[in-house]
Amino acid sequence: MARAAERRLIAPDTEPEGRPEELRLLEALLFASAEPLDEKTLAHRLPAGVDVADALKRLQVEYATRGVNLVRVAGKWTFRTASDLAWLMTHEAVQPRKLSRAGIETLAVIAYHQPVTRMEIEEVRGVMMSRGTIDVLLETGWIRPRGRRKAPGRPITYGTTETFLSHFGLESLNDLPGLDELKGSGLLDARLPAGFTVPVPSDDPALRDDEDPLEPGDLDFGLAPPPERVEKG
Amino acid sequence: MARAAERRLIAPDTEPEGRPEELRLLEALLFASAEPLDEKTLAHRLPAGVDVADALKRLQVEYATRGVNLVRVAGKWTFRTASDLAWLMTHEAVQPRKLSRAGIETLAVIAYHQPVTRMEIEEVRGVMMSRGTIDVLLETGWIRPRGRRKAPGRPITYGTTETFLSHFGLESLNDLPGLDELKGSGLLDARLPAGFTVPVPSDDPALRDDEDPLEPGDLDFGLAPPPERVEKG
Amino acid sequence: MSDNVLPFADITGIDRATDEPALMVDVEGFEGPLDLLLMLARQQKVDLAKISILALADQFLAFIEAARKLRLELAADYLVMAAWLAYLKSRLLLPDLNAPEGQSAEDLATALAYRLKRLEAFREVAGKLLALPQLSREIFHRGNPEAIAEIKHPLWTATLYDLLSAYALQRQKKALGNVRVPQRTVWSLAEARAALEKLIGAAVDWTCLDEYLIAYVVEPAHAATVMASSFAATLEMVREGVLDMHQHTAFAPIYVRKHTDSVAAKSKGAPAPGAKND
Repeated sequence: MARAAERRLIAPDTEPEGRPEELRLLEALLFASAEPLDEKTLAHRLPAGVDVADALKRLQVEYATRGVNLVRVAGKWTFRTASDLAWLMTHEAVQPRKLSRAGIETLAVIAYHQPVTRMEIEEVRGVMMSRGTIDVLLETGWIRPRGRRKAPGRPITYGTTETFLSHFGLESLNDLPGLDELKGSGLLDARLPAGFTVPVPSDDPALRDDEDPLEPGDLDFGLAPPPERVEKG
Repeated sequence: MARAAERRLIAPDTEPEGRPEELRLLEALLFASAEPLDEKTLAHRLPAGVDVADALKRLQVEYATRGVNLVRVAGKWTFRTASDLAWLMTHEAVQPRKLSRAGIETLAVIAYHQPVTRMEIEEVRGVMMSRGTIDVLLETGWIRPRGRRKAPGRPITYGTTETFLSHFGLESLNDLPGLDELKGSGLLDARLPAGFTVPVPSDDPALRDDEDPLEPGDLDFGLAPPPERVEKG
Repeated sequence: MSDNVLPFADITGIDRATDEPALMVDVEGFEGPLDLLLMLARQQKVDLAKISILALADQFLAFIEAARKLRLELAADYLVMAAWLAYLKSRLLLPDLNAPEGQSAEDLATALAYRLKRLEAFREVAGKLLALPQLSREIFHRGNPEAIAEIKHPLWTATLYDLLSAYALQRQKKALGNVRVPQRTVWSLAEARAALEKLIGAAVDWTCLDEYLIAYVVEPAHAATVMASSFAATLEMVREGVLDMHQHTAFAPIYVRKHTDSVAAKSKGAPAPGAKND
């Protein structure tokens, strides 16, 4: 004990060979253990005669400036990443995600029918829209609320963005195939009833006659009320 | 980097404050992960301009005499308890699955002879092999089917995995014990007499000229490797 | 072939081709004929390179003969090896000048010696491999790894084809769906009930049910469903004693009112609970 203390006074790190074996043992035990260990357990595992408390303190000092520190949690000892390196312990990853079928269908309707309200989308699709669908599309950055329809309830109108064009490799919305092209490519059945039309879409940012500008609060949809919920008003 | 090298020359351990930050970062990352990390991953997580290979070598030297060593397995870096401390770690030790003699020998033939087919293994061992032997080895995650030999019957070729290297603490197949003697004696050559080229085992995921890729159904046998255990090949 | 004597062979590790008959002879723990040959060769106590293949063949054949005398069934590969060794022996002993082209008897003997050497070499490295410090047996990784928090940034993907086919499919489905059953607006019992409760709460006197309902019938098309649901809800409420109801004759308007004890006491016998009587 006295010897160890003395050694510490001289130079803790200059003589790695002179480093007491118990520090190696503690290091290994604490490193491999699945949970923090208390001094009693450590003492039990170490050769008799080792002053565990003293050795732990020395080890703690040794590791104090390192990227990993020896810390005491609820009376037990464990190695932990230095707290100033928390930033290093996060990993930001881009995760490709495929849009759901409802998402892609809604997006398609918005693209062709814009500016379009939620109710109009539902009418074209023939199904009610789940709350999250518009949220996800807003998150993609491919659609944006562009105004409010001058109609009862003043519903929000949606349109596509420039990001939309660049993601789908379109120079402009005019590049979206029309009725004849859709038929020609086989995407649309040739036996469609007369009077079936595909709108000529436009993402002209200028509001239409039946649109009002958005109000200040309309764009605050961070975590806040999803726009389509507002729409019900 | 020149500065860091210089610093190293002076005194690696006397100035803990002067210890380059990258060593702290590496320490933290490698300590935190139970899995070995490759240099590319580490470089990606560290500030630009850090010479990762050099820093790793310094860290390895620093930890060489400690209870926890920085080792390289399967070309990746990880901290592991010093091998001389096995006596201390009995509490952590898990009883590994006991391989049968057939299993051990088959593993050795696969390791030293890979890529190798079942028939070739049987040839070396002079005995027919039960399906169970391969299954047990697949279950350990140490071997994987890697392709099909371009030969009549298109037999599956087997090789070892990264898990194998990691489990036995090998940096690469070149570190297999006794490999040089085996090579030198010409016993790795299936043909007689020892050929001009000395065949060496290879776990390079790239298929050899005489290997075809596995087909989808090939991995569907019984106990066989869960897909995530099969390394990309 | 030798499973019952291998101390560490578990069931799945037993080396036996599945089409072989179950075990026949205790070949004393040998892993096949080559293993047996190797042991016999070892007994010659010479370098495997200098082994007398002839002597080895004799030993092996003697072993097989002994087993046969004991009427022990031998695994097929032992018998195949025995046959091969007998052939090799005859060729070694009686060099046939008219032997077929190809390998000489010496070549075959060398090949066998090579195989024995190779088997022995693999045995050796297998031992060395298993003697290496193994993870979680002698050396250990971090027992309590710290998770690296993954912050995922979704990158949405979809192709133009997805988009166009989704659009075309939807429009087409609607346009071609000539037998489209329009979605019916159906009042749930709970809805009707909630509406009624709200209204009845205000009316203590007898009121015509139709009057209540008409307020909810936005479109004439919905009248039937609203009527049905509300009537069912009314019956339910009467059963619970919340409501009283009353109808003079069949098809006459149905009157309801809030049920109170005082009212019930006064107008005893007027509308029987839960029935369209009177």
